[in-house]
Amino acid sequence: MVIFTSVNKRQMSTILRISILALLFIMAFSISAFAQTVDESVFRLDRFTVLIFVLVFSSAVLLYTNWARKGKELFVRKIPGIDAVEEAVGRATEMGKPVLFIPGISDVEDIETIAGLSILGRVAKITARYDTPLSVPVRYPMILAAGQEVVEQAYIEVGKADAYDRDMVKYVAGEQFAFTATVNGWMMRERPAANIYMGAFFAESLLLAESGNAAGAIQIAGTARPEQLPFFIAACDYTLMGEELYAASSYLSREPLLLGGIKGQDFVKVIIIICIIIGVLLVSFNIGDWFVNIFRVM
Amino acid sequence: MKKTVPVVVAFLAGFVMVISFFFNTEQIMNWLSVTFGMDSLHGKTMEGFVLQWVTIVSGFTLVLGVFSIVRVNARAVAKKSEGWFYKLLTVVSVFAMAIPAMLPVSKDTVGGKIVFGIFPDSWRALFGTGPTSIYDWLFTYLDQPMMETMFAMLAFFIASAAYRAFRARNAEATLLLLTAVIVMLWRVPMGEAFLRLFSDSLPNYIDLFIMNGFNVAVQRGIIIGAALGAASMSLRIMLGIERTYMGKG
Amino acid sequence: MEFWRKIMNIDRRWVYLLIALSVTFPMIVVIKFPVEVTPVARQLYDAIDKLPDSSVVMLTFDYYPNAAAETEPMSIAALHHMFKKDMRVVTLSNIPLGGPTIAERITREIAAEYDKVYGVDYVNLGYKANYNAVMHGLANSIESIFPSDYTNTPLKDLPLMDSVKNYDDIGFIYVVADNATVDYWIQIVNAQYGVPIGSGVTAVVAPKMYSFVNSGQMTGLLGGMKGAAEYEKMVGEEGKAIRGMDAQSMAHLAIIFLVILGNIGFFATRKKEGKES
Amino acid sequence: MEGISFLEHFQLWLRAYLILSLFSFLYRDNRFYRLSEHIFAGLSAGYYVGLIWQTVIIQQLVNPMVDNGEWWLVFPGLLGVLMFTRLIPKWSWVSRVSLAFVIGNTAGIYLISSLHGLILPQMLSTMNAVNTDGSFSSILLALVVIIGVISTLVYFYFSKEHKGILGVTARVGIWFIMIAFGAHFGYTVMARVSLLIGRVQFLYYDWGASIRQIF
Repeated sequence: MVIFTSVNKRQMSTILRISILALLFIMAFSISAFAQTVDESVFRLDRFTVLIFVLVFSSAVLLYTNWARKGKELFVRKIPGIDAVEEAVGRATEMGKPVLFIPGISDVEDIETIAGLSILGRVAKITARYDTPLSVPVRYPMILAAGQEVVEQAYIEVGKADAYDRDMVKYVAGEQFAFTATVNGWMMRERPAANIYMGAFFAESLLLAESGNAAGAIQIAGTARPEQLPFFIAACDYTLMGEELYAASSYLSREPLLLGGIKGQDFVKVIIIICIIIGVLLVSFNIGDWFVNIFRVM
Repeated sequence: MKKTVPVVVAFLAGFVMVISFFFNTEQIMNWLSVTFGMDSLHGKTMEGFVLQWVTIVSGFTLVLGVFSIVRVNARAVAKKSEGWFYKLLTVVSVFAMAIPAMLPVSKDTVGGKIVFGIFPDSWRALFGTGPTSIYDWLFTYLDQPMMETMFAMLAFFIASAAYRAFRARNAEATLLLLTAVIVMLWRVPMGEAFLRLFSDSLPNYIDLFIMNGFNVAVQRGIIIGAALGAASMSLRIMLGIERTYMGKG
Repeated sequence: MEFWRKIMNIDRRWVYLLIALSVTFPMIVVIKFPVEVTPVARQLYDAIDKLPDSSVVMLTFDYYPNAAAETEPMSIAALHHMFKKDMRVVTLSNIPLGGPTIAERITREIAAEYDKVYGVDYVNLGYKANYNAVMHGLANSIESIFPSDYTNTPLKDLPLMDSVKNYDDIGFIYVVADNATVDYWIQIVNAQYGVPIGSGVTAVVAPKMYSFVNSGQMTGLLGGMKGAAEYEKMVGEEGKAIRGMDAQSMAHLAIIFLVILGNIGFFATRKKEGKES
Repeated sequence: MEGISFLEHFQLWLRAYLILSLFSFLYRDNRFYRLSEHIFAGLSAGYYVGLIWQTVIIQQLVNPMVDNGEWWLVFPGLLGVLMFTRLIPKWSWVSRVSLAFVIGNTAGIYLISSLHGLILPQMLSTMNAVNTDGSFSSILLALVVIIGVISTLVYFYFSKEHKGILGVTARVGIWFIMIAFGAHFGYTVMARVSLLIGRVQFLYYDWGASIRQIF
């Protein structure tokens, strides 16, 4: 069974049993419902392409993860922005100044925030190891809870549980610009040596990054929002763009198991590029309607 | 137990959303509403049902937020550390805004009976979050101007960032600064007139090739790449491979 | 060379000062650069202008106060245009904060200039949550979604609403927005109920909207403060947008000047350093 | 601006004070900024308490349970209460269940929405970009879009070093990215400057009227 590779056996069997039960339930239900209302299909046939795509994508990721688990070497090229994270924390340690980490300003319902929290876990391990002060202001209480959990675990794993203070992660303000005003003021007063912004950012991206620059910090940003990237690129020392944000936590962890995800993504990316080229060629010869329609799912 | 339960819960919470995408879940909900007498589920989708749960769970965490902001600031106030007075103001502001908003506006509820037993009935308009409430006034005349001002400050920062970053250090930086300057010119009447000196259709070409060509293409490339990253991250979370947030680093 | 080195590492506060001056100066000394009207803005103006007098137009205030600098002048210019033509105006908002209060303030101010009466010539419906339900619901019956107006007056007490029951009675929807609601107005109301829609949006949202104009789903578009200035020019009511255009031009010029200055400095000092080494 | 009432004067001056105190941060951090900043932070936290209380706890939890008898909402309520175990260190692991529920839910949504809502439609419109009207500029535009999308995607390819053809394509990709970012930066300047103009207009016209009337 390729799935659930990193989970231990007991967990695996629990998950398996539950998902099989769920599937059985749905199948049984589908059949019974189908018997009652023949005119309406329970499975949404119009979404068949998506199902195939999800399956292809999942198998690619899981296959590479499984290879990694079996000890196959997976090559991932150097990503300069991510390497800079460790340097930045090192610099803060030398200067004896704090590291500021902002996991975006979205709530947990935004996957970018979760990517930011994963990176926070790696960064917290480094600060724990070197006893560098860490400050993580957040805008949503749910991120407060998740952030505290992440940072505490990092400190415990490095064996520095005593050094953990739960006010490292703090809820500062509810509204976007109130949050920014507070963090900007803090930056000017405390002068952090390294500012790391990882997650979903909106108009405040440049407000934060310019103030951080004025405060003299080395700055690394990462977001998947194309509309904010130009501002981070202009004002920060390193910027992780789009996909690099999601790759960062796996890359920093250096766990082969997590790198499997990146390899799987790359595999699907090649398929996407090939499909685009085929589609473009077919359409330009006016014989591509059938092919293009496969991708029409809205 | 400590590790298995969260992994299983995360998987199920995600799996429900996947299932409800591929199936017409309204029928499942209708079946539930008939079988278990859960009348108000009739006609709802499963996504909507689960998302309501998520909203409710998130709503409770607000207590943690208030607890955190009060504790961090109260600590500083108790120690009389530098700037404690400002921190006290923060705590006062939280309650000044929150308490009137939470008071009931109607006398018919249990809470209403107690509150209007103490306060005169005419104060009703000040409570809650309506147009005449304290909450609304504080928002309109204190929060609002500050939000607008922080937003407007971007004009200064966009200028200083442009000044510092837009230097022709190499090919990439040169492309960045050239397009930025051209687009900036194109967006104002004076600049547009200037561009028309070169060619009357230059402004249209900028719109067509830069905004609809380069801009659209790159946005698309980044969106596709980032979506792949997001999907792969989601899969890792659902399968418990990525568990930073629940105690596995 | 020392001069250029200083220029390159100039304190950022001088940059701020330059921007502040370039924005305030044109307010005191009015220069008035000419504002050219773009075809998409003209299209919107013509669509309203061609409507018969006294027809009913729906004007939305789908924006937060944050963006009011760009969108409020659009709403004002639109109201001038409509009241001048004796049209009747129904306003509403899909935004809980800002939109409804701004609508209330502006419509009353401008209606007073044209001696228009609330309830007869214009009505402010206010805000209702869930744009999806609102946009579909209005097709059926306005009263089902908004039983009463913004100030809680029942619709049946407002004479204007006697003749305005649903989209069939509305000649044009003029959406002013700073966010995605424009998409929904087009996808739901234009696509499914066929009401013509034109819009005024912030500069950040505008590029995306061009495709709707091109495909004919949208009748006319105003983008940012410049779009607002164009509309003010066509209506002949000079407002904050036209007055702001000078400041806009000056600020852009100031930033371009800074970029050029920085690059001259960059090359001047680089040459020097190259020779030294 | 005839006859501004006392309350209106007060509101105008309050707004003007807040605007100027925040702008003063541009010169340097100072006690006026600090005062506004701390009030702002507290108010905005309180604002969300009021908002969540009314729209979530009352409207989505209490009312449906009391009025419609939706008893099953006890379960999310319970999951919410579990979050409070964070305040007791020994039991704080229990809150992971609620966290896992919310985070797992996000993951499920994004797995589908990324693949279905983003990738497939974006692929579709890229392929359809070649549907041109045959004019030179429209063919050129189609080329720009297709080369741009593919080279940007290649730039984000992590599995091989960027050398050879891959390296060249990735380099084209970064050029495209820089042009697009420059354009976006330049485009946004207008919106941001407009906002500043809005503030200055308020100070000059509205607050100015109040000043003229008083003095």
